[in-house]
Amino acid sequence: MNSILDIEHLRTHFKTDDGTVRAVDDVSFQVRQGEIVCIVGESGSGKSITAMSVMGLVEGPAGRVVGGNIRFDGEELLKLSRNELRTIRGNEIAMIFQEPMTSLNPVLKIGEQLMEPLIEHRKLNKKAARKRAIELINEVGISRAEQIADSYPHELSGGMLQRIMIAIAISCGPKLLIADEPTTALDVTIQAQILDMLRKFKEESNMSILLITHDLGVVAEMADYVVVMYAGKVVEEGEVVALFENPKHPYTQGLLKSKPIINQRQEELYSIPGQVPNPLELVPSCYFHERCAHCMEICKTTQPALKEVGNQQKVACWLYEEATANV
Amino acid sequence: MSEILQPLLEVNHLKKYFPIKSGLLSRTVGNVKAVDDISFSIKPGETFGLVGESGSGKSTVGRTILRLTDKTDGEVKFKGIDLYDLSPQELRRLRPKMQLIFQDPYSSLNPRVRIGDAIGEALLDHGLVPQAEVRDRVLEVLAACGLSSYHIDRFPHEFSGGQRQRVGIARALVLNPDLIIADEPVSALDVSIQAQIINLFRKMQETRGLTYLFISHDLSVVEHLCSQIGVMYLGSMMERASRDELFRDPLHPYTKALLSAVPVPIPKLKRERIVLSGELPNPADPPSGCKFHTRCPYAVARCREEVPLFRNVGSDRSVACHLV
Amino acid sequence: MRTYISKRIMYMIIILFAASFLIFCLYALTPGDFITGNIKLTPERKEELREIYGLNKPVIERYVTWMNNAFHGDFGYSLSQQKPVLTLFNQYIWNSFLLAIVSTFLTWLVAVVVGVVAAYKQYSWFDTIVMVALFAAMSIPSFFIGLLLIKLLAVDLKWLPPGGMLTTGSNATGLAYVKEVIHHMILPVMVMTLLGVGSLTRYFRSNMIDVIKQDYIRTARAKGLKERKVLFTHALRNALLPAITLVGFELPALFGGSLIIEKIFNWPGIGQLYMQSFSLRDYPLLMGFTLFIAILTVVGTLVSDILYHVADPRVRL
Amino acid sequence: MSTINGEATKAYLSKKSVHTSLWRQSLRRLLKNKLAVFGFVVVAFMFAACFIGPLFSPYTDNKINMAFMNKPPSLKHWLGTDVLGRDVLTRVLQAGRISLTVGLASMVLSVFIGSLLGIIAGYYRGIVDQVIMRIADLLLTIPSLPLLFIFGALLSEWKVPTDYRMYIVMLMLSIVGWPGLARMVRGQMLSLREREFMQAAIVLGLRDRRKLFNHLLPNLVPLLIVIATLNIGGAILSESVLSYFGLGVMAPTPTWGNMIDAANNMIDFQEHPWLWIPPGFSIFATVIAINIFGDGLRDVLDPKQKR
Repeated sequence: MNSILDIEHLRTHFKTDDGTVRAVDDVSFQVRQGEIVCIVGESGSGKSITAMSVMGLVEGPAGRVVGGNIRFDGEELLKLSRNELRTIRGNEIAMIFQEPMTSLNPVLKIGEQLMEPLIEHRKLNKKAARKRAIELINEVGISRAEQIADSYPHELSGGMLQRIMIAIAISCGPKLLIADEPTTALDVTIQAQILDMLRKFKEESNMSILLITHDLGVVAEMADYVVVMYAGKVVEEGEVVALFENPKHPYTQGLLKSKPIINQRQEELYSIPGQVPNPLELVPSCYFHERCAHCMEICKTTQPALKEVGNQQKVACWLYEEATANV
Repeated sequence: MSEILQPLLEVNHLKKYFPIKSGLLSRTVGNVKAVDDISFSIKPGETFGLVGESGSGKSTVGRTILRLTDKTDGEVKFKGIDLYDLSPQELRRLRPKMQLIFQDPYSSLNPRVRIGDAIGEALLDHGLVPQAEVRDRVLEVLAACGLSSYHIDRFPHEFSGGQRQRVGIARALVLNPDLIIADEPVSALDVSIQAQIINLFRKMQETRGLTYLFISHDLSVVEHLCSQIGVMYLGSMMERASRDELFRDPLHPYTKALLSAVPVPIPKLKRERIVLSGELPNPADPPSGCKFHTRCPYAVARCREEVPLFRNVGSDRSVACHLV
Repeated sequence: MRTYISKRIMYMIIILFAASFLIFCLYALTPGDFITGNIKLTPERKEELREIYGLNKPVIERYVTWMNNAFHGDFGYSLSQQKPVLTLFNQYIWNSFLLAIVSTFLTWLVAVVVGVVAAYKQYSWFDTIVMVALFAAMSIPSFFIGLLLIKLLAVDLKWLPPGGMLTTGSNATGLAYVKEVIHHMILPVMVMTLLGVGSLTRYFRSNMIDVIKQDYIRTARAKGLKERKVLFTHALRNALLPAITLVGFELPALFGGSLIIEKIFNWPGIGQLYMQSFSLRDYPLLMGFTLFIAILTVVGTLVSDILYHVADPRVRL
Repeated sequence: MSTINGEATKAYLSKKSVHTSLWRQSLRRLLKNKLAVFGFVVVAFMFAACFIGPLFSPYTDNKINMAFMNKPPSLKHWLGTDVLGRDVLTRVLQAGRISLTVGLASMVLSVFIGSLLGIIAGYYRGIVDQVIMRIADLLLTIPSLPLLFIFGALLSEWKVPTDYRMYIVMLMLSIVGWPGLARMVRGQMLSLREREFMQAAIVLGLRDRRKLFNHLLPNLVPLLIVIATLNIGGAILSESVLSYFGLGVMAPTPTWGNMIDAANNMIDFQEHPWLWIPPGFSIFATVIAINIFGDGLRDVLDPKQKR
């Protein structure tokens, strides 16, 4: 499988009144064709900013991609002009967001919003675009498509709106779909529907999905490959089964252990102590060291690099550096 | 012994309708039945979990119990006292015994009040401890909730989400309540922080013998904490059972679907999944008969016409389904 | 929706009744009347005239009479001009209306364009300069800027006429007439626009800034739409929505402000008429004008509410 | 478990700067806004100049000096002299005292009435609320200029001594100003009541007095500060209009507004612009500075409120 998205040493910074936040700090990973890659992380881990950097939608002037490469289908996105990037956005790379309720324009009809990318990228005329829009509404499993096309977003439920968002996203047949917490705002029963649908579209069109989530359950259900982020850095990545069965990084281990699982009750949950470090006060170190049970002296002073530890699994942790050095 | 069996909280046929008003004289033309005839009781030391999706009315149940909104009908008994019979003054005096923990740790703390004052002010207002001792009591409860003594003079915006939730818990605990209603207390928190707070809830129950009404949409959290569980859908209770029974053998189709829809962090685990079709019906215009019939994979004609009774099945479990 | 409107209209009528009574009483309180000021009359003749015009009756009785007549479409008779109030209104109001409409149009045009661009370029030099200019426009006393412009542009530079609607003694007709009026209009319209543009532009700018941050703008960009389309189809529509409510407040404010502007520029409008009548204590006219603005205010509020509901698909009644 | 937690937390927080209240935070952010600071400096300068400046002027006695009538600005008289030979600069500063005092005092009064009634309406709701808000609606319906004209005419009729007129003008302006304020404060009170921390206060069983004074009012104060600041500018403008039309404070008490009255005289208007332009610019400079400062205040204290 060839890679469709190749991110190398991506760095995205935000300037605030109190200093610069390195929201995405030297992040590299790949998304291969037809694959679902999940980025997992807590709030502030930089997972959404990574996605926005790919889309070229980092909010300036405070935020800016300051370095690295983003290659999409062989093309370097960071070198494209704004207009060239725009023709890729919504066309070859599409995106859906966390809050379906606020992600659609409240004063435009559903149909109009669905037609826009078709007119913009597929150069359809209004009539053809509307016809296609109605087909798309049907494809995402909503009946009464004609009627829905003429309604406004507030008249639909969150689950329906997320389906519409998916319809907009797949309308131009993208090679890559970025889904940023697409089910976080939805109920579990609706979440199951949406995840099923994403999987279905992926199978049908062989597109790749970059799924961003904090929910390990969703990761286990969807992902082929997992990237774990913490404080702007990738701390671990690997094939989903390997990573869940044999997590290497203490953070990944803690995350997996601290999640209560249905029908697997424990007396006390494992919990990672402390909290995410203040992004303005990061010094060269493993950013997890304050919360880590295996913290060593080197962790407090030097940043570990992401290294392969076999079976396509990579981890950024001094524990394994030493292990490999000793072998 | 008989005292132990006496429930701490009894909710009988509780109803809360939000009127839909219209017309020149604001006549009520319909109702959103947010809570529609709910009954359950909680024994001292027990944790009762109320589960449901958005719009199920679970939060309204909590608020109606605490008289944060008025009930439409039914009764709420706390230690045998009907809360709706109390005068505002009597209710105020009883309040320290029933506390609420909010979902959003950001908006439930006044941004202009120091943490120490936020925790201690109710002690003062109820005259629970002499003024001189308030600070000591606050320090004590801060320590118990995993916060430090120097936090006492800080303002809420100086804390992270998890810490604020600890403050919210400390604010409730300092009053030595008997009952704590926790309304989605961990859903706004990150996974690694969630576990910390869940453990704190557990620890507090063990050391202080608290009784919880734990409202949540997250079945895995509820399973972890609660001994009794009620499942709500569109304002009605669909099933109530002990934790072990409910998770081992869910009876109501909705409970089954809910359980099977929760993603489990074990990749390639093949489970039998019931994916519900359709959306939540409009609560202002709920389906006839069984409210769940529009999405139920097993629905029969009878479900459309007849409202199923919430009836006992087995020793201590009830379910509202014609097919059980 | 219909019941909502009828409810609002009922409340509106009650408020108007109360307002008209209050205004009537206030004018009744105002010292002197039209007859007092006329030194040519003997005291006996004054009493006689008061008797004729009913000025010596108790306030309540006079109010009831006035209201009764008003219901029949008779808003009284101007004592100084010896014409019915409505006739006078009809004669003067269109001149005021002309100023109001033109300056409203200009205000909105400038506000939308400048507001959108400033919001899009938030924190840029352009934005900062615009902001300071807007503050300046909001901080000038209307009569002072009027006087200053007359002094500069009319008296010193002689580019524009200092006041009036037509050159004294002019009997231009047709296109020449129109040209002359436009020439005279420039200064008052300039001042009225300047006065209104500050707050409206700031309002647009902050609306736009809010809207640009919304999720659906991000969606529109993620769809790969052209920036112009994102701004004008997606953002501007949402930013205009809350501003629609302002339309209703604009007219009463402009007519209220016409008192000052028309006086300074000697514009033969209804505000000027009011100012003359005030010194003459011509109560029927004063009452008529004040009530006119009160009605405009109340109706304006209602209209803006309705407009808001019509324009925003989210708000339903 | 909790000890590890506590330690980690401590390590995290001890690095942060000393805890600050929202007030101090706001002040810090305000000081970063250069435009707002500039506005404040100008306002402070205007106040200082008007209240202290005349003490350094050799012409404070307002002696009529026929030898120096209507002289244009010169080194001796920076802004020239008026028809009675009085120094215009000194007059402008003395007028500023009155205008600023009227602006400040009528702001205090209308903010006091408006916020008191708004708080009462928003806190007690029900009948009290209905009555107050209906009165406010009524007053908002009546256009303010005619109302002020009537009051002005009454003042002249009752032969109010000029010294006292100033106080009555303040009162008039606050009568016209309070309904809008009351409405805004009430709205804010109602939305504060719905905030979750107020629900928490109910559950905790706090006393009404504590809810009002410790929870609601501290959150209302930022809005009041912003309103009050911006209101001074509005009041100065209103006073100037009234005085210009001879219905506010009248000569011989000078205010910026009635000094511009000189422009009503065709000769002064055309030939002696130094008589009426300086007071006009004083109003402009003061009001714009207040507006800029007030806007900066709003940015830091009440970011959600706009317009």
